[in-house]
Amino acid sequence: MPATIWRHSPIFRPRSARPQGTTFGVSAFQINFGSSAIETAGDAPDVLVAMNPAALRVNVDALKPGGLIIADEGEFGARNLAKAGYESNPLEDGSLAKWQLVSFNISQLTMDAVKPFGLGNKEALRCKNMWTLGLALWMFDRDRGPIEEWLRTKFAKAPELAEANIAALNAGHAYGETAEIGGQIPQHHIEPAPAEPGLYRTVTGAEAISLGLVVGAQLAGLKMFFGGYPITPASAILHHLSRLKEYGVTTFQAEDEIAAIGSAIGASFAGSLGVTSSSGPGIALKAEAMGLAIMTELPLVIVNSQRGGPSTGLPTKTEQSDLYQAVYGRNGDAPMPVIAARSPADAFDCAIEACRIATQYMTPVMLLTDGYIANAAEPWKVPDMGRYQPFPVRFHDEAPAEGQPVNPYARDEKLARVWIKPGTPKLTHRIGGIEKNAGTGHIDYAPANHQKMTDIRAGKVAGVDIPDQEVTLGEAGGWLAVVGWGSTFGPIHQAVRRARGRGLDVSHVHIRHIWPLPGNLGDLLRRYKRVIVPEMNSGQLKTVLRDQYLVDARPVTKVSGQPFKISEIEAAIEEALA
Amino acid sequence: MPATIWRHSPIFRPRSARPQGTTFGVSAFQINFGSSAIETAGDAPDVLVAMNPAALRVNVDALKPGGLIIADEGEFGARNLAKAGYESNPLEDGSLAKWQLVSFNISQLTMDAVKPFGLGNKEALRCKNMWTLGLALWMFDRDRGPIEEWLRTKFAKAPELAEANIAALNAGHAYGETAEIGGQIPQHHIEPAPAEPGLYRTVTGAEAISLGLVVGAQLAGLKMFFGGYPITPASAILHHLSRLKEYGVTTFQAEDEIAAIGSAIGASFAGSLGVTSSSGPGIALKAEAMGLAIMTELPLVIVNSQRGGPSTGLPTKTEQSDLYQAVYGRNGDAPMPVIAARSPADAFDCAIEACRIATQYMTPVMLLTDGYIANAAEPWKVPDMGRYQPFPVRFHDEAPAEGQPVNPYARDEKLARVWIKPGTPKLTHRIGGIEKNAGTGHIDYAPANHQKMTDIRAGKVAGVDIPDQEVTLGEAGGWLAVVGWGSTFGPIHQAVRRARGRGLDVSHVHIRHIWPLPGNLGDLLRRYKRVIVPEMNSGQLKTVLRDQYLVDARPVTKVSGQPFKISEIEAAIEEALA
Amino acid sequence: MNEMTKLTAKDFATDQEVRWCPGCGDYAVLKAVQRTMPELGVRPENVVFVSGIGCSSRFPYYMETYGFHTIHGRAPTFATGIKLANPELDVWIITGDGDALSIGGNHTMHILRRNLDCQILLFNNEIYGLTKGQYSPTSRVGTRSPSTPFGSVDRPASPCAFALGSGARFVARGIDVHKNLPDVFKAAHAHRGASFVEIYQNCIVYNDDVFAPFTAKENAGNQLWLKAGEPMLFAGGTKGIALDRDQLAVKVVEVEGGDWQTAGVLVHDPKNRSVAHMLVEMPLVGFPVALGVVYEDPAPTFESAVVEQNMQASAGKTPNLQALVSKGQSWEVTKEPHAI
Amino acid sequence: MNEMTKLTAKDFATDQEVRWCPGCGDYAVLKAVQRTMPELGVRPENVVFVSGIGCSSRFPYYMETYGFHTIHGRAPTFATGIKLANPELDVWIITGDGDALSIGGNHTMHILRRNLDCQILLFNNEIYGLTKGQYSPTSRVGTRSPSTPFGSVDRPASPCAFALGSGARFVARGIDVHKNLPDVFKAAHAHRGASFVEIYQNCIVYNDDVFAPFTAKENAGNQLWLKAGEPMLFAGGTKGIALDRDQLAVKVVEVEGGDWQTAGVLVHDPKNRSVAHMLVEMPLVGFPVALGVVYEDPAPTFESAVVEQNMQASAGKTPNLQALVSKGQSWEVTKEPHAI
Ligand SMILES: Cc1ncc(C[n+]2csc(CCOP(=O)(O)OP(=O)(O)O)c2C)c(N)n1
Ligand SMILES: Cc1ncc(C[n+]2csc(CCOP(=O)(O)OP(=O)(O)O)c2C)c(N)n1
Ligand code: SF4
Ligand code: SF4
Ligand SMILES: [Mg+2]
Ligand SMILES: [Mg+2]
Repeated sequence: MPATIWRHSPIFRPRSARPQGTTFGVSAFQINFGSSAIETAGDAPDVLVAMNPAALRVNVDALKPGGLIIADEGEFGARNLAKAGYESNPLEDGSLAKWQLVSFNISQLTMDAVKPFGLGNKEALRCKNMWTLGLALWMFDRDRGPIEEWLRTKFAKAPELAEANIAALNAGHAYGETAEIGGQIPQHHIEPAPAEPGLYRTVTGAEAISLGLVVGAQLAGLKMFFGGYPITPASAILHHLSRLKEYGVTTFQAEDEIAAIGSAIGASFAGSLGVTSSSGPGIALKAEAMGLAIMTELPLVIVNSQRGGPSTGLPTKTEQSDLYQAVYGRNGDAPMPVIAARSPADAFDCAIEACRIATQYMTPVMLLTDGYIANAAEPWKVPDMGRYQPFPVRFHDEAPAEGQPVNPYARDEKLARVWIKPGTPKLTHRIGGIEKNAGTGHIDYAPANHQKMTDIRAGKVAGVDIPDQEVTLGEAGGWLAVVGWGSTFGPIHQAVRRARGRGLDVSHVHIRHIWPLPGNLGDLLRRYKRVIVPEMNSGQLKTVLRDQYLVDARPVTKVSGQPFKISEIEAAIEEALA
Repeated sequence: MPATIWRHSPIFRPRSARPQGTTFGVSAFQINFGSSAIETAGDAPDVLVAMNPAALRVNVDALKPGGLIIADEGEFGARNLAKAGYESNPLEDGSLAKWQLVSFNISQLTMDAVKPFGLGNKEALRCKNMWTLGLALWMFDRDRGPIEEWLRTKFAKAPELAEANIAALNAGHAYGETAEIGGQIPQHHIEPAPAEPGLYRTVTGAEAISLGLVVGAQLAGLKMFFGGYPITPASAILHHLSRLKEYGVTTFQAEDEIAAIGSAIGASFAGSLGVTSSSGPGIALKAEAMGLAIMTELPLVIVNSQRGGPSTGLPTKTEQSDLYQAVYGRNGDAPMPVIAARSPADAFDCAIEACRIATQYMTPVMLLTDGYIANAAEPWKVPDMGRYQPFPVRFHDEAPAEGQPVNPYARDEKLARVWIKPGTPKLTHRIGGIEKNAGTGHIDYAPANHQKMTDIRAGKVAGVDIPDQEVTLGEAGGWLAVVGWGSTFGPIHQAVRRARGRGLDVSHVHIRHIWPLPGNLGDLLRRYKRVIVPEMNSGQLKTVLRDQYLVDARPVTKVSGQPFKISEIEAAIEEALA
Repeated sequence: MNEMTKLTAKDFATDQEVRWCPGCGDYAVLKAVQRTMPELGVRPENVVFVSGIGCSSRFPYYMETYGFHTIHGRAPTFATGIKLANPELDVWIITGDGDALSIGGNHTMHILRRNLDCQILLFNNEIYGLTKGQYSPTSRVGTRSPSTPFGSVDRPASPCAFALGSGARFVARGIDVHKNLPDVFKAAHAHRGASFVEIYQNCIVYNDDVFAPFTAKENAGNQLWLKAGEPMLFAGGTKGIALDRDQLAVKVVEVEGGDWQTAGVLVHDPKNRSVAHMLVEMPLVGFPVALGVVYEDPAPTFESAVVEQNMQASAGKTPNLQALVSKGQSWEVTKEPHAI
Repeated sequence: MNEMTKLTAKDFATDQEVRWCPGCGDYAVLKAVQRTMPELGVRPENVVFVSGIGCSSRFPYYMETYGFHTIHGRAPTFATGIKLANPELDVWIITGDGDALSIGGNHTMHILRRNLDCQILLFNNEIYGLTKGQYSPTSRVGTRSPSTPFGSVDRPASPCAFALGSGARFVARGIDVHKNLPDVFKAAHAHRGASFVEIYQNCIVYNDDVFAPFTAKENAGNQLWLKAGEPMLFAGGTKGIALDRDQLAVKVVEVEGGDWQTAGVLVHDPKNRSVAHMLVEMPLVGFPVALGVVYEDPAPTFESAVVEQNMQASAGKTPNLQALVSKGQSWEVTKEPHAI
């Protein structure tokens, strides 16, 4: 059976600038800044630094799909392009779509950084490598100290050169931090397992979500309205969607997150599929309006690209610590379906699923993704759109019988209320955030009505039709289940696979539907002697599982802004089995 | 052993307007609108409607402390006051402090309401009773239908009189709803048990919290800064505190809830005790800023006067459905202590406790109360301030040794960081919402540091010194524990008492500290065969208990905007024991 | 209600009990809006009333149109989504001084800046009615309220000055009980873009008669009703607004025998921004209150620009989901890869 | 740093690495502030820099004073709490066009309306720098950005017009790299109340040279530096701003041989609101950009009014906790009540 490959953050050993006699750690691969060639420990590389078109041309095919290209756009002028045999600029013509591309004018940025040191042009430009190294060190959370030391030693005789190089190093690092660059590098990488034959392309999570939302709206037969406000790492969805106007997509960059969700709910009221997206701090701001969407029972998709928290936290780092917020983070009893994507490719289907639930159940739905998924790229088998079932929305447009009230809170057997589009004659009605009468939707404070509506809201969400939980790898029972969700899929899967390879009785259960949970999940989990739940948070899904099923789900937590290493999960498995 | 008295919402049978042959239910007491006299089923009454000063004078002493006076201020002119023998206006001179007072110009409001019907002045004023009844029906959630019917029958010969009376009835009802009046009436009433000898006064929850906050700040040796934005039922705290300037209290009505908490955090940064307060929707808006207070580890008290939700919900009704939001409702791993008051009097001590924890642990603290507690009044034994231990704050003011950095994140043994007041020489430093270095507080994205800080933040809150859980009534073990929190204390206590009176093995465990939970709580709960958790929500504390202790705590829920009836808890006890 | 019937005010009234205090100015505004509707030639089903929270924000419940009673301060955001999703709808925003200028100031600013085609009716009673009488951002200095028992100390915002500063292209004022109110609404409706209307509304319970200095019968002379192309006269034509062209400030002048020209009374030009600034900033004392359409200077509307761009960007492109998901460089995998 | 030492710019610089892109205008502003500080006679420990989120909002980390890097758009709220808690502190707010005018517009409005004594430095680069270049509320129509690939369609906000409409009593403008910037800061600091300073700041990465039409060396003639009591001259004194007193609009006039009086050039009176409105609303094309102190007309400050009221309300009252908790009518319970 083909395996997935997992690779943790690389350690850089820039060849031309390699501190003699220093080792920073065991390197998964190296970047040689001298020639832009890449050596790896035998596998296709993850990152290519292209200091000019020629270097790109020579090396790019060795880069694995979804890998990262860092290009110095300052060197991609007409002459250099021609010299390298490019007819059009590959940084602009889309021919690098298979990979992730970040390009800056590294030459210029370096020149600016070293200006104070009064170097000649040529000497100044030599500092480019250090600028790029600085950026890379930022991306991979490495310390600049040893490099600085080494530069000081190397240029002991020309301290201004040392300082210029250090300035460039620092500038590159600062650039990454200030411009909130990061996460674009697949910090771990999962190949599709098994890679079925077919047409493949690369996709980032943000792109996959955008595509899934467009497809979801189309399957529902609706126009889509996206209200967003930029925030790392969620902005990419706004960017992608703003280019897809021909699919009936309207994007709106609002003045803040509250306006973003408000406009999306307004659009849903008007008959479009409202969508909004943000990350932790912005999602927090949307909580009040989510309550309104729950109360007025309007469809809405809320995408949360999680990042390190609390507060501003670590904007460029990945984390899964908004699950509490997703499931519990609103005033009042305010249930809402929650789905989590496990990878860039999976995000496509999750987005469609979110659209389906939102429109079929007249409810807001939260889709959880994270910084890693949003930015990482992976090969994706292009889906056959003919195989996706449409779920067309039928707006209610029948006028009530003479003298009968309009009942916007009339429901179908799934408990979804009718959706009436403004503009429809004889169905004028008013809705709002105050408790509503179960039929007319008028304000109704009556105790029995509030109880009834509370129960309906909870019942509707609890009754969402989601597939039963399958065992992702292993048996439906036994000694140990490792339960995961979201982007920890890769390391958990690999660790379980390895443990099973060593004959251990351990299975992997990956949960996509966080709320409601799959109907059979409790029974399934009770069939294991032990259950551990690795999460990149302090144990949030664990709370939901223990509450719902009273199973002794034990947390395995990591809150460092870094994904789990396979070895960490393996250690947890060993411990749980001990 | 003296008992507490519990009384559920009364049913009105206005004597002068009593529908012949109709019964609305068993009445705990009646209000006679004809004479303003009150008959009750043998006990002191809860409500007095004083249509004029004379009626007030004659009847007020029969009203129980904390009872509600509804007065027609239009009739409290100089002449009427003199006639009744009042030297100053009792509605204004504070002499009714023992009770709750709401007064409107009922005469005027009634006249306005019936104007369209062209009645004479005298006839119009006769509709006052109906106006007041309408208000009362609003307050107690009673249906106006039967009264309307009865009025139509009674005035069959003079339909304009019927309509005028109905208009007055509706106007009074509308007034209650529009002006968000409600909850002021003790919907259930708990006498101090046993009422120790001593000096007593009446106190509402809002008042008790205000006093507790003032005392708390004084015990900490700090000035208090209160940033608030009006919202029902939280506004009363802002109102109370705005009169207490001589206690070093600055109140600030901000432009919204975010500005309210922002200003409070700013004030804490500057060395005051920052306090903010709101209800569900406003608390939701504060979530992002709470994260900042957690990250910057500044003291802050957040009072949440819960009301019916979700969304705008039922602003004037009581509910306990913001517990999830309090414990879990923020992005990132963002732990925060949570305390819940059980009654108006208890709210005083809870507020002091919140101030203590906030200042001693450098953390935001949420204090949960609810619409009932905030508005209801109860007799309160005036505390002896000499018996409250001060917990003075010591600001850090020692300059670091030459060349050493300022370490605003240096900690004491409780893990509380130092608090440095701007204005202190040689300790200038910068803090913010991005992950901080464990010592200097500088921005620090390093994985190990983030893990460390996450652990510290969690550990600090988990380590807050709170008393062990006591059994409120009954034994530390046995068949059944009824676990409650907040304002359900009364009905649960009574129900358990009654059940024990019938020989049932059931105990009452009332939890004040919701997060962290008392250290011994898990062990205690495991000593019962069964645990039920009655809550005015869909089962939120239950989630925390099951997660933390894996005990099979069963929810007993009521989400109608109404408090539990004793009989409902009794039924749940019977069921759990069956 | 078929297409042919001429609608009346009644057709725009719901059967819901109106729940304001008797004597509240909101009633008069409601009646004025209901009376105006039939004259606008709109169908109830194409009209949406969107509000925030406050006494005034209950308004949509009483209009037999589509209605959305949203959350405090955010009505403009919902309105923006509604209008962008369906630009055919006739969108009215109902808001209060607290709703629009305290918690909602930012959204008010941005809807005006973007110039979304809608009518914004701001019920200014200089108080928080619903929450029982706290002072608001428009309350005058010294206002005693439950939250300011010793009087408020912060200087009030001027709704119309704020609207102008935010880029509004239509700014008007009215009075709850004044007969001109429907005319103001008609002008607001006729204007394409965001029409900002401040309505002085009496809160009989918490701020009674705060506008009496110009709304009381005996003070009606303090109302300056502006009409495009007409002189700025008030007090029955005995006074007018002229310009001190040196100080660049407006001043009150006496008008003798109707000869306003001699008195130098300004002729109202709603397009003149400078005068608009001065008119809305006139102090309460010594000056009349400018009413009617103070400023109007149309500009392209937001939703039309969005629609236009959506169309242009879509022009010539055929939506094709299969093509969409297949976009970018792709490659074929033909056989099962080697197992690792 | 003892009380006697004369401080220098260096004393206000931290040892933190400055993390802006090389060439970013933020560096120049930082230097200007650090250079200004010693001249203000303030002690570092009495100064607090408060910021929101954005590239510019990193500013506090580089100032050796107290600093609070808060959350996006809310800096004014924290500043308000800080200043009310300790009015002795010298509070500076650092914010960006997105921070102050997009998410934070409401707080910007209210701090100006209340007139809290502080300095607000708004770094306007007409773009969201930190989040990689999306257009902002001050971006011009047609701005292509990651979120507006076909160009933005919403009309930009004018920071200074917004400030005036919000009730600001001090409005000034500066340019990141211009030598006059410290003077603008000094004027802002000298003003008691909320001083609003818009700084044109070049974002070299996402919006390079957007201000070049008046900041580039060859275009310096488009800068109109205002000085109280001096004529509004620019382009080396060859042009001036005069008033079309009929249209009530400003116009550009040629000045021959320095005779500005004849040309009718206005003398700058920072107290004239009408002119201030016109100056900040001058279109980009055909007019210079008004710089320096555009408007200044002091009014009582919020924190001083609060302090004053707190004192008055406390006057003659002795805080006594026992009395406080005993307040209101009370009664004695002397014996254990009967048991029920
Ligand atoms: C988030 C939130 N904060 C606060 C409130 C409470 N609230 C409701 S309306 C209101 C102010 C109402 O004032 P205004 O907008 O002037 O309307 P009015 O009642 O005077 O018509 C407030 C503070 C709320 N409902 N939601
Ligand atoms: C609640 C929240 N929403 C969004 C963001 C993301 N964000 C950070 S800064 C910023 C805008 C920055 O623009 P500006 O204020 O103009 O500052 P600049 O970077 O240009 O200096 C945004 C959208 C955030 N940090 N928090
Ligand atoms: S409180 Fe005031 S604004 Fe509200 S309904 Fe009553 S009178 Fe009208
Ligand atoms: S992105 Fe722009 S504003 Fe931000 S640091 Fe770089 S140049 Fe400056
Ligand atoms: Mg109001
Ligand atoms: Mg900017």
